Amino acid sequence: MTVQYSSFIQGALSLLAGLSVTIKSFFMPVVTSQYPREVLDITPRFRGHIKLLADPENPEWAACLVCGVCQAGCPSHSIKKIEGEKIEGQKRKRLTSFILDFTTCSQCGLCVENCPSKGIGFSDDFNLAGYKREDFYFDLVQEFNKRKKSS
Amino acid sequence: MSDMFYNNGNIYFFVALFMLFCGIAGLVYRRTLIGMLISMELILNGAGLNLVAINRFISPENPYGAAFTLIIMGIAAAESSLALAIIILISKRYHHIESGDLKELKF
Amino acid sequence: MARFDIDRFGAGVFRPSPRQADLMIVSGTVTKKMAPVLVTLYEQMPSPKWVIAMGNCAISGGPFVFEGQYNLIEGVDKLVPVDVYVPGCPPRPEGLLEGFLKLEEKITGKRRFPGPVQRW
Amino acid sequence: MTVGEIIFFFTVFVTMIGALAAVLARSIVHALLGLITTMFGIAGLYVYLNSTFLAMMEMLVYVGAISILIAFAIMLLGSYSGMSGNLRAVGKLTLAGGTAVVSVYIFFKFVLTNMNPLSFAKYLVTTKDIGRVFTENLVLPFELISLLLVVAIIGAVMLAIIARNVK
Amino acid sequence: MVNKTEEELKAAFSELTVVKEDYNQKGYHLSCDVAPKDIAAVAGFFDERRFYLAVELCVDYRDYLEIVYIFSLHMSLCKVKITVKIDPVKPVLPTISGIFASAYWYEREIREFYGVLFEGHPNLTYLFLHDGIDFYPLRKDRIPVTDNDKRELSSFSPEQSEDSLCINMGPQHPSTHGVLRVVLRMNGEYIEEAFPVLGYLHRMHEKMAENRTYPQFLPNTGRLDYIGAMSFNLGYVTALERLAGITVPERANYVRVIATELNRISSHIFWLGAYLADLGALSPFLYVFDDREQILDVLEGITGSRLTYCYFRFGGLYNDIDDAFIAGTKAVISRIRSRFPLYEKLVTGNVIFVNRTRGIGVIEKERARKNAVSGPVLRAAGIPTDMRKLEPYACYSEMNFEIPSGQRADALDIYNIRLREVETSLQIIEQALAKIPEGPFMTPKVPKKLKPRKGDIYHTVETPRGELGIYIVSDETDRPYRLKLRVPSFSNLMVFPELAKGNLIADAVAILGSLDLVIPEIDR
Amino acid sequence: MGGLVKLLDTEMVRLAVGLVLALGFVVFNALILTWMERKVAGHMQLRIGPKEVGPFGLIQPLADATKLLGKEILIPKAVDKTLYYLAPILIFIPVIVAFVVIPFDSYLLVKDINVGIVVILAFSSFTVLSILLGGWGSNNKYALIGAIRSVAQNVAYEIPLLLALLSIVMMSGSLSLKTIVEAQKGLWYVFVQPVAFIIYFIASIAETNRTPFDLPEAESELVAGYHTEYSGMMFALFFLAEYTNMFIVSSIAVTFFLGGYNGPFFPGFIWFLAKVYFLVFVIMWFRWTYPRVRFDQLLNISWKALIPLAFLNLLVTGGLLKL
Repeated sequence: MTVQYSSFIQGALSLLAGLSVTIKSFFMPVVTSQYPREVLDITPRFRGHIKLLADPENPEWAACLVCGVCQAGCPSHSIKKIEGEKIEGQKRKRLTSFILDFTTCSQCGLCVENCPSKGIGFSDDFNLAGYKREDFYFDLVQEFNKRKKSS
Repeated sequence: MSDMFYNNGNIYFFVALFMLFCGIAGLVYRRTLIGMLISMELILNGAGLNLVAINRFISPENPYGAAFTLIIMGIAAAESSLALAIIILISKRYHHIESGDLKELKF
Repeated sequence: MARFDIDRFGAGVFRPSPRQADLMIVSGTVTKKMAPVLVTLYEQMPSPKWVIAMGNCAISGGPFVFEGQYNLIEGVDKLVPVDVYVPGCPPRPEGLLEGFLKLEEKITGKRRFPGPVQRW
Repeated sequence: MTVGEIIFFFTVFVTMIGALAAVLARSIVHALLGLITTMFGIAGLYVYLNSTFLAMMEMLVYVGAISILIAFAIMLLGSYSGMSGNLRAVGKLTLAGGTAVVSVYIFFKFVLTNMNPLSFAKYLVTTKDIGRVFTENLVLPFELISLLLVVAIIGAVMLAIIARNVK
Repeated sequence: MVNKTEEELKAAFSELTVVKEDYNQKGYHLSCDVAPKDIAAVAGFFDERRFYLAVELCVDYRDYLEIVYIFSLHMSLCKVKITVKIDPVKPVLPTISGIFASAYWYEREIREFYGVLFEGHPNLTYLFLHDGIDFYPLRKDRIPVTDNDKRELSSFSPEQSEDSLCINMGPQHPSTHGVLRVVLRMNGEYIEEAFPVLGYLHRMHEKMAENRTYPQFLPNTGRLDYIGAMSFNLGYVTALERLAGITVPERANYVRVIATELNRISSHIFWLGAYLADLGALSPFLYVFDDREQILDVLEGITGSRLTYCYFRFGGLYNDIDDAFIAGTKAVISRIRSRFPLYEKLVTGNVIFVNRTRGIGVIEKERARKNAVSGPVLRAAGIPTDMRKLEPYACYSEMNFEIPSGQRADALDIYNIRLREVETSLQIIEQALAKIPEGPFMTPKVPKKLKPRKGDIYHTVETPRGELGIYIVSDETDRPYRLKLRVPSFSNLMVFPELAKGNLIADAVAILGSLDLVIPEIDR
Repeated sequence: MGGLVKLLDTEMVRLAVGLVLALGFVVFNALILTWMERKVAGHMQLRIGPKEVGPFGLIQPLADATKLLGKEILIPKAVDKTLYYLAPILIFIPVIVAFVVIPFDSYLLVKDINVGIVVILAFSSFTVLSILLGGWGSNNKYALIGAIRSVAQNVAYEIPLLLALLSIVMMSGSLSLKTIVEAQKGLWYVFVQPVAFIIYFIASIAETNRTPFDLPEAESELVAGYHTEYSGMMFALFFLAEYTNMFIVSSIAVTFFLGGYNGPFFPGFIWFLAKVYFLVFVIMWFRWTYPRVRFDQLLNISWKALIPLAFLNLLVTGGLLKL
């Protein structure tokens, strides 16, 4: 007989030990969160897609200086278009268009770091999904205006 | 009751005969060893059926026919397992299992 | 997954063979070497069948697209029809769940849970 | 005709079709399928011959063991067990003709001439009866069968050992 | 050891000029330029002295192609760079794949990316690329692939015989965890030969590095190895800091160590779950995910991302840690410790698991060296080599920890080593937490446009899967001239065909799982 | 009314009614078991399992079944059509036959055949046959390997299974399931024959291809094993048969070892079902705990441990009975 009975019994005991683990967990409370019913808190440092921040001195405006540093520094050229207009009597340009192609973004945060005016922040949007690729070409200026209105 | 078709022994004999001929035909017709084995099984099955039928119609109180059919089953099991072992061996040796080309008996 | 349990929606049973699958989740970059395999896989699935492109890589090639690239398919939708896009690099699990709910909405025409709030 | 008779004729029919398929099918797996059909039919006939136990043994041994063994061997052999090497058309015709002539002769000579129903008795062959026969009158064949099986097992194992060394 | 090797090398090859290099700047001790005809002899020299071929790579300098071999020792610090200059128009070089098994794939890789023909190499077909490509991608100029080369290179297909059947495991097979394809030639249930086919996730990281500035390549590091992203990030960052001479504040170094070790734990226990799922047990997978989730939470709290952290920056960190992080880390430590008995009961003691893994995929020391395996796989073979100890980076030199090593070198040993490494990592984290100093987390004066000095560097770090080597050639611009990653999974996978031979298909799955492969890292 | 009773009393009609009921129960049972399996799996893995579809996710299996019905039946080009279609149908024969002879209660029994257990065992070989034909007919290498594995496994485990049951047959002196159950009015055979019970249980897990013996469909090695090429309804039939087989082996275990429908207070069939579902739960429990054994180990367990043990047990039983 090749099967040694002491090891046989040991093996059987180890199998029973395994069973005890799973049956214990069977009666333990679940650890999952029920996503659409309850939403976990997202860490404040969460790196979602980017959003425009308001200028602290002039909340009507985005803090963006239209300098293009973020566009140049973006590894995957996600920031498609930054345009501003010169307004009389102001020292700097006012942002008119800021288009982000989120589908190529790698959420690395280099644009936020590089921004000289601290005009870009991360949004908390963590559960995006859509039917079209174009759903994720964000016009950040529009969003900024919308947020401004709602607040 | 007695005129029911399934109490007519001839039908069973006929089926057994038919299987015997199918088996013989298959033994000649098939050239791969497995095909021949299948035909062999047909013959054995036919024999078993014949035995049971005769037993049932001639001396139903002693189930010798049934007993012999069981023995045939045992033989068939032994035979087919050995045959298959040999066939697998042949296939490894010759890379085919056609009966016509097996001329050497020695391995 | 330990925390997000898609089995609650009945989407948890893992079927390894494409013949028994309903939904293909493309969760990574699709290379030119992979493309014919992916298309075969899609064709092996019995209809009705759906595709979720999960992650920016699958949607558009993501951050790996650069000038002179020689090995990427820039988006799965160039190969097979995609039903739901879940962006992110990588998306959070909630994103994928949201993708499932979106897919359900697309199939049944109505939504069981309130949609996500755009937080910005 | 009663329902029982219809089923009976169906069984006979299935048995014969299966036997034909076992011989004539081109693919060896289909031939095996024919063999299984035949065995199924024969098991049915055993039921009509009042021996359920035998029918079940037929299923257990032939379908459960032998045909699965054959199928297993076919799959192990894979490409070798193909359909090559059957007879050519002339051979087939000769064979079919010969078989038909002989079988028709025997059928008319022995089977049809004796169409009268044989005596019918309502004996049910039980497992106990068979067991008694084996232990009282057929002890020697029974033991011989056991011996045969043992020898067959040893032989098969030996062949397997040889087969392992062939390469 | 360095001096001895230098003398012996000089004695053996009198015509060579052996240069002693500054290790701190270059990452290797000796360098030597060899004529193409001598390379086999030189490789033989290193083979005799128990070196392993860490990496073989090619750099295109336009005037000439330079093949670089890095030889290294397991137990002591001695690295030698051998270079061979060859003609870029008709690049031909004798192979050394007969001497070092690890050269076998590296040479195939160079062949398809640069067009260098290795004379005597048995199988120079596409490893990464697809058949339709018509230029050598990593050459600086666009060199078309000739029709003749295309024919030679076109995809490998194993010959089929009557007795055997070929099975394609992958590229979408459940047990390869990604898009690895392994062609198995089977005889019944036994494997006669295994041929891995890579490149189904080849994302051109090395080419991309040449097109991006140094900081722009940072996010890529997290995507190379999505399970142990921190280590890759750390490796790249420290390599560049070494090249550009940037000092890092103490605090940042400690945080780097803590974060990396946390990530290492998560990677190891993730492997544990995935491996058991390969073996057919699904519940441990979920238990492990529960643990891993805790670690991910802690890391997400400081980095803002669940997997692709991209947390380290040149000269420091992306942002500072907070008290929640420290509390969370402590909680993780006690939690993981408390889970060990559960794994013991469920897995380590389980007779089925032990019988599945014991004696499977034995990697002897010699085989490990020839194939240049690293990480837990190497340590299971009984060679306790760990880059954290051998050439400490960040602040590992200040930590006190043991390197576990195994004896039987089988899959069970690899499993045990990984579990013990989790314990080691826990100890390191505890020490680092106790010692962590206050101070800045970022060096103030890092130039925005980073332009390191001219030259090259070979820098190694220990990722959860083994030795990551980063070879950077800088030409004083803001982009690397050439960046080569010696990835651990790639060299660990090289040993697989040898291990799988003659085993059952179930064993092949067990072996493949025990190597802990991450496909994006292999395919790059 | 009298006519109806008379009609029901006819053998054929009784059989037909029984078959229809059995079919209904097969489907119902599979729905219950899939739901149960997912719930058990979920809770053992510290999660909930199906929840959102219907109360406690009870509608989930129904929804899945509807989905499977609606799926396109995709026939791969290279298959052998006869075998491909035949396999999922053949796999149902033993399932139906078994329901004819299993006594759910002293009166809930389609037909008490005096060789009942032999009937079940004889027809159970159709399972492996259909797996074999399906695997061969699919013309897929994974399916073929899965099929071959399945045969070797089933042949190896049929022997200890038979031997374990044989010791019970020796004790009760009958092959009829009802007689065996009636013989356990006082003492269940599991207390007399614990070794036989363990052997039977292990072998039956192997026969139903459940973890840790699920090699024919080991997803990490063979993708989906013998049913790799089956989709939609065809796959659902395999699936149904697998779950029903689980029920059948458990019910044989209950009939032979756990006293069948015997039990106080409640009607017999409730006891019977409770015992059966408990055993099914244990099988599931195994599945979500253990890794899969390797193929040679699997055969070794049978040939080197279970079969000698079963023989020994049989010998001891015979000797003790004679004493």
